[in-house]
Parts: sequence; C-alpha cells; structure tokens
Amino acid sequence: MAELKVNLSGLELKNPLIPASGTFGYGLDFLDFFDVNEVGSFAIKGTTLNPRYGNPLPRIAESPSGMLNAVGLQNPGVHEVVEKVLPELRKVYMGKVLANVSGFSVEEYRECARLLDQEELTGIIELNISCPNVHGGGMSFGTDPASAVEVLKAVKEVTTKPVYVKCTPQCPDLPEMCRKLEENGADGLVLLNTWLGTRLDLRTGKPILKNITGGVSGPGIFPLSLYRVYQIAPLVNIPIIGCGGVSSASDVIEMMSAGATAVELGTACLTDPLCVPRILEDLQTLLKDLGIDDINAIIGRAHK
Amino acid sequence: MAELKVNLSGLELKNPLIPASGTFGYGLDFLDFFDVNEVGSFAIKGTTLNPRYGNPLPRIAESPSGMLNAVGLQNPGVHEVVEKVLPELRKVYMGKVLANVSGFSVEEYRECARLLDQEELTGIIELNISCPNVHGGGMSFGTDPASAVEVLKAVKEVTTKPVYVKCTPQCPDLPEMCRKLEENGADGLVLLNTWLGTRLDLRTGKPILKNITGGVSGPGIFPLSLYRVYQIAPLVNIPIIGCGGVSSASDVIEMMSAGATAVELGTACLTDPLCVPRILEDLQTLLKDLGIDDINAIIGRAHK
Amino acid sequence: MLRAQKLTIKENTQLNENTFKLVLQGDVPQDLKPGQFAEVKVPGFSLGRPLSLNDFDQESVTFVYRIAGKGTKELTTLKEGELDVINGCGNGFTLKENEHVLVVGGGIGTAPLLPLIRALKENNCKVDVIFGFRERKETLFEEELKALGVGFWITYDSEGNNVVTKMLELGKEDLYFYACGPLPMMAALTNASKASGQCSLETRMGCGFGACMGCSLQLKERTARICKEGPVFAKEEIIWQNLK
Amino acid sequence: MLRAQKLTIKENTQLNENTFKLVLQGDVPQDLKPGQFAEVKVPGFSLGRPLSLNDFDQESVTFVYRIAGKGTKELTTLKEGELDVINGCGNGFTLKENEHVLVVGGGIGTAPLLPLIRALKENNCKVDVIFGFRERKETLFEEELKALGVGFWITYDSEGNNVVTKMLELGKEDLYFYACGPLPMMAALTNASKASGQCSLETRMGCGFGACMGCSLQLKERTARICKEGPVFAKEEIIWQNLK
Repeated sequence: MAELKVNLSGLELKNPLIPASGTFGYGLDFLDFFDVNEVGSFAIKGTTLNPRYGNPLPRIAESPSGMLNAVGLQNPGVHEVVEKVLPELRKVYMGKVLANVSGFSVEEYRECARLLDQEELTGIIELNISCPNVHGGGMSFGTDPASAVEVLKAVKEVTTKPVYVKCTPQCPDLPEMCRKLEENGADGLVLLNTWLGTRLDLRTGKPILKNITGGVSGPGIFPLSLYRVYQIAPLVNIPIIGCGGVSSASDVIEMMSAGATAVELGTACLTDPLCVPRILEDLQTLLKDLGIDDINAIIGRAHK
Repeated sequence: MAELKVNLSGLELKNPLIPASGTFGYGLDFLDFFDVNEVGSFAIKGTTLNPRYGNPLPRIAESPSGMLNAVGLQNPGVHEVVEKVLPELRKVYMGKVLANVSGFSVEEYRECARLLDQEELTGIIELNISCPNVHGGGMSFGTDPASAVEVLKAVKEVTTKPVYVKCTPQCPDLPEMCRKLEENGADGLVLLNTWLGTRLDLRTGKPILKNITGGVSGPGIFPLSLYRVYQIAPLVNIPIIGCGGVSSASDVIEMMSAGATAVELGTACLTDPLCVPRILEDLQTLLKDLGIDDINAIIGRAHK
Repeated sequence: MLRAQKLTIKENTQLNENTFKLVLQGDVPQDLKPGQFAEVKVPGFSLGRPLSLNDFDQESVTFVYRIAGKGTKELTTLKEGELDVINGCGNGFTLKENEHVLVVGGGIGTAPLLPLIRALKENNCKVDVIFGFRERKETLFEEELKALGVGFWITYDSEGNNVVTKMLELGKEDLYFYACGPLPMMAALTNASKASGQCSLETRMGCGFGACMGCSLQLKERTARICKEGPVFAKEEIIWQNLK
Repeated sequence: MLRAQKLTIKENTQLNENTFKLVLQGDVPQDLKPGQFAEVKVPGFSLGRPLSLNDFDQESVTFVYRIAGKGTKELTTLKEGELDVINGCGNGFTLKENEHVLVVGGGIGTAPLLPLIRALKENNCKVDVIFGFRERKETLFEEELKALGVGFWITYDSEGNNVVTKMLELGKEDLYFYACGPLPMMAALTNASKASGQCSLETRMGCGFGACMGCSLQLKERTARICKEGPVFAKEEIIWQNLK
C-alpha cells in the first residue's frame, strides 16, 4: 500500500481526496453511501453570515462530461451551521473540514470566518471568492486582486487557522492574483472554482437556468483547470489544492504532478457518491503500477 | 424541409455549418467521405505568409468529451496555397471559403490577407488572432484590444471582402475586445478559438504535448463557448459565428439561439468526418419537431 | 434506504410512441415506497435520470419513462447489461388508511401512481382515479387500473377534456387527493380541489440524494430538497410560482 | 480507400495479459494493404484508437492490440455490437518482389507484420523474421510464423537479447528490412542495418485521415502526416529525433 498522507499547512490528511464545497453538503448526505471518515478532508457547503435560499429553480443543467449549477450559495447561515450542523457532523466524522466561507462584504467574510475559525472541526478556512452564481459578492472579489487581498487580510486578522483562497477561472490575470494572495498571507490556494457557462432550452431558445448562467464543472473542463495548476504552481511557495473535473485516480496523479498537494472532487461526488472509496482503491493500484511508494513523490513532478 | 440558408455579410451560405480552420485542411482530405459541397462554407487551415512546420510531436492529447491540439499553424505558406492548393480545391468545390489568415506581425497579416482577398474562392477573410499554440504571434494579438485593432485596420486597408475576427477565450476582457473590433471595422466575429489546457503523462508526470500546452476543443467546453456567444451577441451588431464544441443539431440550435448566425464545427469534423451530412439531416428532423420553417427565425431567440 | 448500486437490465420495452418500460434486477433496497424514485445513469451522460418507481419487489424495480431528451432517448437503446443506479431516492407518498381518496395523474406522471394505488387499497382505502393524457394513443395503465378494480376515468386533451374538469364534473373535489403530472395540471388541481392532498413535484436535479442543493425549493414555511425531503409535498406547502 | 463505417464486433478475445484480438465484420474496403490501420472509436472516448491491420479479407478486419490506456482498456470490454471505424487509413508497406528480405518486429509492433509477411511471400520473396518481446509470456504469433514456413527468430529482453543483436549475430544486416515496434528499437535497427528498409511509425494522432495535421512529421526532405502519407516511411527519410 502506497503512503497517501499529505500535509496542508500542518494539517495532516490521510489521503489527498477532498470533496469540494457544495458537492458534499455538510457531509451528512453521504452517510448512506460510505463511511465519510474515508475522505482526506472535505469542504463544507459555502457558508455565509445569514441564511440564504440562493437562486430560483431550475439551478442545474447538464453538459457533455460535465454539469452546470447555479445554486447561489444556499446555506442556513453560519450561526445555524455552528450551533446545529457541525455538532451533528462531529458525531460521525472524526477529521477536520475546510470551512468554506462566502460573503457579500468584507465585514461578512470576516465575521463568518471568525466564527468558523473557533470550531474544533475547522482545519482550514477556505475563502470562497469565486462563486459565479451570486451577484455583488462571491466572484466579484475573486476577479480583482485588490478586493481579494482586502478580504484575505480582514479574514487573516480574526483567524488562527490556515486560510486557503479558492480562486475563480474568470479572474483575468490569475498569476497576478495568486502572487498577490501569497504576498498578503494566503496559506494556500484552491485552483479553481467553476467556469462560467450556459445552456439553452431547445424549444424556447432561452437559458435553462433561471440564473441564466451557471458554473461548469466536471471532467470536460479538467484539462483547463489542470493547466492553471501547472501554470501557477511554479509561481508560488504555498500549497495548492487542485480542483476542476477530477474524477479518477489518474486525474489525481495528473493534478498532483502539476503541483497540487491535494485535490478537490466536485462533480464526481454528485455523479458517483462512492467516488472517494473508488478512487482510493484505484489510486493504490495505479501507484503500485507506477512504482510509487509515497504519493508525495509525485507532487510537482511536471516541473522537476 | 426547413430553410437553412443564412447570410454572412452578403455571403449566402446554403446552411450554417462551417468546418473550422485546422479541422478540414484545405477541404481535400474529406473527399473520400462525402461531397464537400454540402458544407455551408469552410475555413481553410490557418495560413501564414511563409511555410511553417509548426510544433514538434506529440501535438495531440485527449480529454473527456474533447481533445487538445498544439499543431502550431502548420501550413505551406500563402504563396503555395494560392498557386497550388486553391486551384486544386476549385476543381471540386463550388462554394466560397473563409480564408483563415494568421501571422506574427501586422505586416505579415496584411500581406497574407491581401493575397487571399484576391482569390475568387475567398468569401470571407477570417482573421486568426487566437491561435494558442504559437509564440509571439497568434493569440498575443487576440488578448490585447489595441493590438487586435491594429491588425484589423491593416488588413481592412488591403482587402475588399468581409473580415471576420476569430477571438480567443484567453482574452481577459472579451466584451471590450468585441466592441473595439466592431468599432474598428470588423464585419463579423468568430467566437471562439480553443481554450488553453494541458494533460500530463501518468508515468513521467510531464506534459504529453511537446508544446506543453494545447488548445482544448470539443463538446466538453460547449457550455463555455455558448455562454460567450450569449454574452457578446447583444453587445454588437455584426454577425457572429459560434464555435466551440458544436457537435450535434441541437448544439447548432443552441448556438444560433444564443445569437450566432452560423456555427463552426471543429473537433466534430475530426472525430466524425461525416458530421456535416449527419448534422444536416438531424437539423431537419429537429427543426420540424420544433415547428421552425426557417432557421433564421432562431438566431438570437434567447434575447428576444 | 438510499443505495448506489449496479442493477441488471431485465426488460426495456416500448409501451407507446415515446414511452418505455424499464425493469432492473438486483439487490434492491427492501424498504422502497410508492413515490420514491431512482437516479438511473445512462452511459455517456453526466447526470442520472430521475425515474419514479412504477413497481418494485424484493429483487427488481420497474420504471415507466418518457423520452424527454437525448439521455432518455439513449436509455431506450440499452437492452442488456448493467446500469449504475442510485436507488431509494426521496420520501414517497404518505399513505392514508380507511379513507375515500382521489388519485390524479397526467401523462408520464401516472407512472408512480400505480404502486400508490395498490398501497392505498392495501390500506383499505376506497380509491378513485382520474388519469389524463394528450391523446388516446398516449394512454397508459388502462389495463392495470381495470385489474386493480378501482373506479377510474381517463381524459384526453385532444378531446377537450382534462383531469380537473373531470374531477369537478364528477363532484370529487372534496376527496383527499394524490397527484402527479405536469406542473400546470397539479397547480390547477390544487386550486380546484376543496380538500387537502399531496403532489409529487419535479425539477432538474443534480445528484438526486440531497448533496448539491440543485433542486431546493422554497415552500411556504421552509425550504426543502425535491430529491430528498420531496418529491412529494402537501399541497398547502407549495408555492407554484417557485417551480416555474 | 478511406471509409467511415460501422462494423460489427465478431470477436474480441484475450491473447495474453495485455493483448487482445479484435475482429470486425462488415462492408470493409476491398483494397486494404498490409501496414494500413483503422481508427477505432471506443464509446465514451473522443478520439479513435489507431489500430494496425493484423489481418483482413473481403468482409472483415482483424486487429491485435495492446492495452495502452483507458481507451484500449475499455475496448477490451466490448464483446458485441457495432463500432464506428475509419477504415483504410495510411499508405501501407511498399512490397518487394523476388528478394530476400528481413522483417523485424517488437512487441505489439509485430501485429501489422503478419499480413506483410504473407504478401511478401506471395511476391515470391524469401522472408526472414526476427520478433522481439519483453518476456516469454508476451510472445505473439509464434504459431502463425511456423505455419507460414518462414525462417524466424524470437528474442526476449528479459533474456538479455534483442532484435538488433540477433540481426547482427545472424549476419542479416545486409538484407532489405521492414520494421515495426518501439521507436528506440527501430532507430537502433536503422542504425545497425547496412541495407535500406521501411519503418512503420506511430505518434499520438487526432483524426487519422490527414485533416488535423496532428501527426505531421518533419522528414529529411519533406514533412508528411504519419496517418496519411505514413505510417510507413523509408528509413533514409526519418529523423528519429523528431519522434521523441
């Protein structure tokens, strides 16, 4: 059995598989399928200060090797998450989570992060400045480095745990964004959130999603997100979590070879709720075949 | 039978299907498969002033519902195209082509466009400022509006036929780019060329493509390109040719509903050399089912 | 209980122009209920197709589905082999006992009502059924209804009739109802009925088991995932506008 | 001639650990030649898999292929039904007549050499064959070679032997040669041989019929598409460095 442990800013993960925010709820919906303690960690649903319903229906469309979502950060608000949801989770889950924090103002991000930072379950704060499905918040912080840095600094002031920033591919200058985030104290990067897209209804010709656009995810965009990890990894000295279409053990190997220390699994969790145990098994077979004893040996191989 | 004729700046196409540049050669490689006169038009291989071999092998990788290419504008140079290739084509093809012009300097674009403009076969000059696989030319003109406008103006000075600009999704501000191109005389837009991506070899961890990166195309990125057509169509008054993952009759309907007057078929031509006759047949069935007599009725439906 | 499993195609046959019957065999959950559905993965398509249970026993599940797009069209071509299925999705209907109830279905929405009718009869209910279709050639389950020995009426849009007018004509608007069908039909029925009832809703879904929040619906006093807390909701909870 | 067609799987059986034999039946081109290949589409994968012809007759084509990745692995699971194929790709070998020639193959590269050997024998050539494999359990076509009645030698890397050393040991470096196998093997062979010869090359391909220029190779005095003007080239033309 190859060693799968990886380390994210001091947080040891038993393996590099992290179900992505918004595809694993608060972990509880997967209990019917497998022991969620098998994951390396997981990112909780994007949490805001106040409860949010999100966008009107329909919120989902399909595409070849992918899907679109426009959920729009539905969540019960950080107070209910802290008071009700996380205590439930602690009964069944022994690991740490990435506490995904979203907001519509610097103040909201700060307060939400402050509250989640105090939770024992929180291993890493995942700063979501990349949700493409809300207006006036989310991604608008993620396309402008100055705004992103402002949010990051505010959050770093009130938190003690590592802060990872989840970036958006809609950022016009991602290398510049990532450099600025590192300079201003980001402990890690999550590359990337979903890609803006749409689908139209054949009969009406109008967008299927009530929100008009949605975030595209899934294997179809894997080579795009892989390239971004490959591009950014040599530019920064902080860990990267690769995200975007990872759905197989070989995808994990590619993402980590490109420079990721761990990977997030998004669409894969929705289309195959057993993807974590499946990929873990395949990963052992594949690593054996490649003659690799410790998965850490492949991190950033592409650049060596 | 629904009416499929569409009009691009005065050029009448018998149908909206246009094999994309680089996926149909100079038309001659498809003669074994079907009568190439069935296409609405087609875009010839990106042609430069001088012959180019392009990038070293390997140039091709695969991805879920897509592929990557890093051919790098291999072509025999405009003189051979004009003197030898197009005369061959004229023996078998009665329609007009989109003459795809590439270059590494404004002067090269201008001279290449000037020569192709004089060809009877040329219906439209397709200005390729979006090839992601060459260095110092191609896409570097397509990411900066000022450079793009400079090339466009130079080409417009020496040409008489409509000039369509093929844009790149790597452009940081595509709406601004498209507005500027329209203001400066572009007769139409082709949205979009391929999306930058990579794949790594599992065994070595290194990029599969010798060029490191390639352009991602195919159905997997269809919702991304569709969104860009949907986004840009209301901003401009010039025709748009939609391009990016179109591989079925329903994709054609979606692209045209989003605002495209015609579509380019890229990867589809490579993975199914009979895609044009197949889609034409399916399009008639689908239009009948939708109760549409004239395909022009669906152009831009999403915005009405 | 929810289960992600592989099931074997036992039957996939055409019932009428656009409607097929799919029977899958295997180690199915033993606690399935009328109104539940399964996410059936069609090879080559990213998302599962949510298909409601038309029948089930200890070793198989049956779906009657309509060609709604490319995915279900592709599904009709699969005649053997295994399919990935997430089985036991959703809550199912809440069953009345010893009551006189009305079951109303429209089009392919009639499919999940067959096991419901059986279960209601087992609960000693008197069951009246009104099914509506666009035209005669789309009729489903007429023989099954006869065999069940329930009172039933079938309406056809093409003949200027529908399930709501039929309910009123028959004076059955005071009966507790169960409904599944097109949203406008269920909205009109909810309006026209003077009684309470349950409606089985649908929308585009992501996962089918509650993880993605893609089908979360604002009800009058709560939000609920159609795939998890639904697809069946009390008529009083539903804000029809939110489903459009 | 090139043809995009559907062919029916007649056989898809395992020959050894990683190697399978696929027979497809249908209206195949009647002018196929040794050294040509087909692009075989595997459902769920974007690009065809270029598989060289191991055999062909008026109504079928046979491929012997190795599991090289996910696509070919998936292909091994398909035991019936139709596959989309672009048939008749590439140029094939140029056949000598009435000569003494050497045929050298390595690994799965031996597959296209079987029909070549048959054709050379029909052309009244004396054919010597050297095939190399990594180890004994990977041996292919030993029975076929016996049946063909040609002189043949088989080498194994695991036994410290290879096709080039064998050629030199046998003193056959003056014979005109045909080669197909791993690039390093063919490069070494080309170097070691004092005669002329033909090599069948490979690289990652896009379309397989010349449209995408994805496999265009710089030769000494021209560029050529491996899928169209190739995959067979004269040894004198090849710059091995360009294939790495």
